[in-house]
Amino acid sequence: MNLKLLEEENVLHAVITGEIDHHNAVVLREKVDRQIAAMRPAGLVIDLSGVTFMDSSGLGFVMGRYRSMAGIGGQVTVKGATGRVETILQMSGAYRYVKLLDE
Amino acid sequence: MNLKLLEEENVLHAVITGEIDHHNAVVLREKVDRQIAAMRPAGLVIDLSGVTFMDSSGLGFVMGRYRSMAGIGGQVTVKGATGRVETILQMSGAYRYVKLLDE
Amino acid sequence: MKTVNFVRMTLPAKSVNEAYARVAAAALASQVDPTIEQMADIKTAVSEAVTNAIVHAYRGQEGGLVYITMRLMEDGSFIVSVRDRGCGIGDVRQAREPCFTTAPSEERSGMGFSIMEAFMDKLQVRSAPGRGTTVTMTKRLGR
Amino acid sequence: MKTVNFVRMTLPAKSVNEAYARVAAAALASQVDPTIEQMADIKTAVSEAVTNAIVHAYRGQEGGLVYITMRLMEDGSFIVSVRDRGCGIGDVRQAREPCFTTAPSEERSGMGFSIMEAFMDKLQVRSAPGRGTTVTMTKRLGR
Ligand SMILES: Nc1ncnc2c1ncn2[C@@H]1O[C@H](COP(=O)(O)OP(=O)(O)O)[C@@H](O)[C@H]1O
Ligand SMILES: Nc1ncnc2c1ncn2[C@@H]1O[C@H](COP(=O)(O)OP(=O)(O)O)[C@@H](O)[C@H]1O
Repeated sequence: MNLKLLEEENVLHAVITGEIDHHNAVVLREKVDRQIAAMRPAGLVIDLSGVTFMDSSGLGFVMGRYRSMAGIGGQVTVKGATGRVETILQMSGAYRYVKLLDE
Repeated sequence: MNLKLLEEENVLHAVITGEIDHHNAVVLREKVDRQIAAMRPAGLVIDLSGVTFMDSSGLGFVMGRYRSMAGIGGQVTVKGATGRVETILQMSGAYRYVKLLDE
Repeated sequence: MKTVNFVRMTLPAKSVNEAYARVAAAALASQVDPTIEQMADIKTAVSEAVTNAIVHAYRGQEGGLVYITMRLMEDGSFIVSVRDRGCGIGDVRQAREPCFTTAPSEERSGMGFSIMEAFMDKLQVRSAPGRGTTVTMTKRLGR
Repeated sequence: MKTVNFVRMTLPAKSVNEAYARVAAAALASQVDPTIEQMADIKTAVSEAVTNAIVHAYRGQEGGLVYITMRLMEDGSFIVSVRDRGCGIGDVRQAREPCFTTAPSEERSGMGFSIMEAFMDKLQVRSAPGRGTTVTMTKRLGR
């Protein structure tokens, strides 16, 4: 798993590649929340296009960031989810809380 | 593991790709010996350039074909061995029996 | 039903072994030439079950062990069971409900069992409080 | 020396599991970021030991089991032991000599133990005729 954090205007982009499981999600959570606290962005975009594996821990990570951002009045957008990653987001109803960016 | 058998003039080329272990060597032996019996070539060239893994079962396969070919008065040449595959051939003394083709 | 091949393994309840268990399951399933989708389903379901043993059964305690048995059956199905000797589940029916979790603070979504159920053909959960849990899943492989 | 992580597994003595054992060993070793060469050494040595259990210990008989224990140690070394309950080895010293084999007709080269010794840092062979054999190998990992 690899995480790249990019700031663009007042939006934080978290570009994740590789596998997201509980082991990695703990690391992701810590790093992204630290950046949210420091930057207080208006929006967070989670880019999952390079994710090769994700289980419900990834879902927990996405919903957890929804809560982090809600705490500072910001929004979360997910983009690039395909295959099983997309299936998991759909079946959980996560899209009632986070926005899906279609490209 | 994949085996391609090519005839070129009176020489049989066995082009092996993937992994050679005991499980695969049994299959290789059977296929190559059948072709040797049918074609009775003057030479057998074993191309190992696409081999990603080989243990001593591969060595047994090479030496076994040396014996098959010796039985009909033919020679064996090995080409394309690199890394651990080459180390194994060198340390066994196989090159006292089979020729090494340098390219 | 005849077992064609199997692997039985024991590994510590450490989060780094979630990936290990996925690789181990995929490597056995690959012996019967499954589709990419079937492989993804198995990896996801095994990851959920092993994560539950680590997160819930032993609650991150050192020393817990996870026992995995995987079998390839004659009819091409893959059966995996993940067992722990952890705290167990009092109400299995409730635990299996979508979005039910006892660990929201650890960002668990409560979707683990739902995903196992959706991605595999069969899911069985046996548990005894204080004794541990065994999750057994079946997936039919082949094209 | 403290064990950082380990996997214990049991699998049938079938030749298709030679590749399985290599993947299983490589997956554990990869947790400490070894070099490509160290990975190749471990895969080769494990393949030799598991093949011996299948070919020699059980002589291709159905029902034999191979027991593999792999450990990652605190100092970065990888210890793997491959055990069988097969025929055992009467003269271990002779068996370890280069080119010694009892199965030339099966195209064994007699180089298995020599390769394990050359590719790993330590090789120990314990065997009792009629009871089985345990091969234990150590490899120091890291750059
Ligand atoms: N192996 C286990 N041992 C103890 N409790 C478990 C185990 N697996 C699941 N549970 C319980 O069932 C609940 C639901 O599990 P699951 O659907 O996988 O969601 P999550 O892991 O996100 O909580 C867990 O929150 C936990 O209380
Ligand atoms: N696990 C085992 N059980 C019984 N005999 C064994 C075992 N491993 C090795 N041997 C004996 O030791 C000999 C040498 O083994 P090895 O150096 O690996 O070469 P090879 O496998 O090519 O014969 C074998 O031919 C066999 O007689």
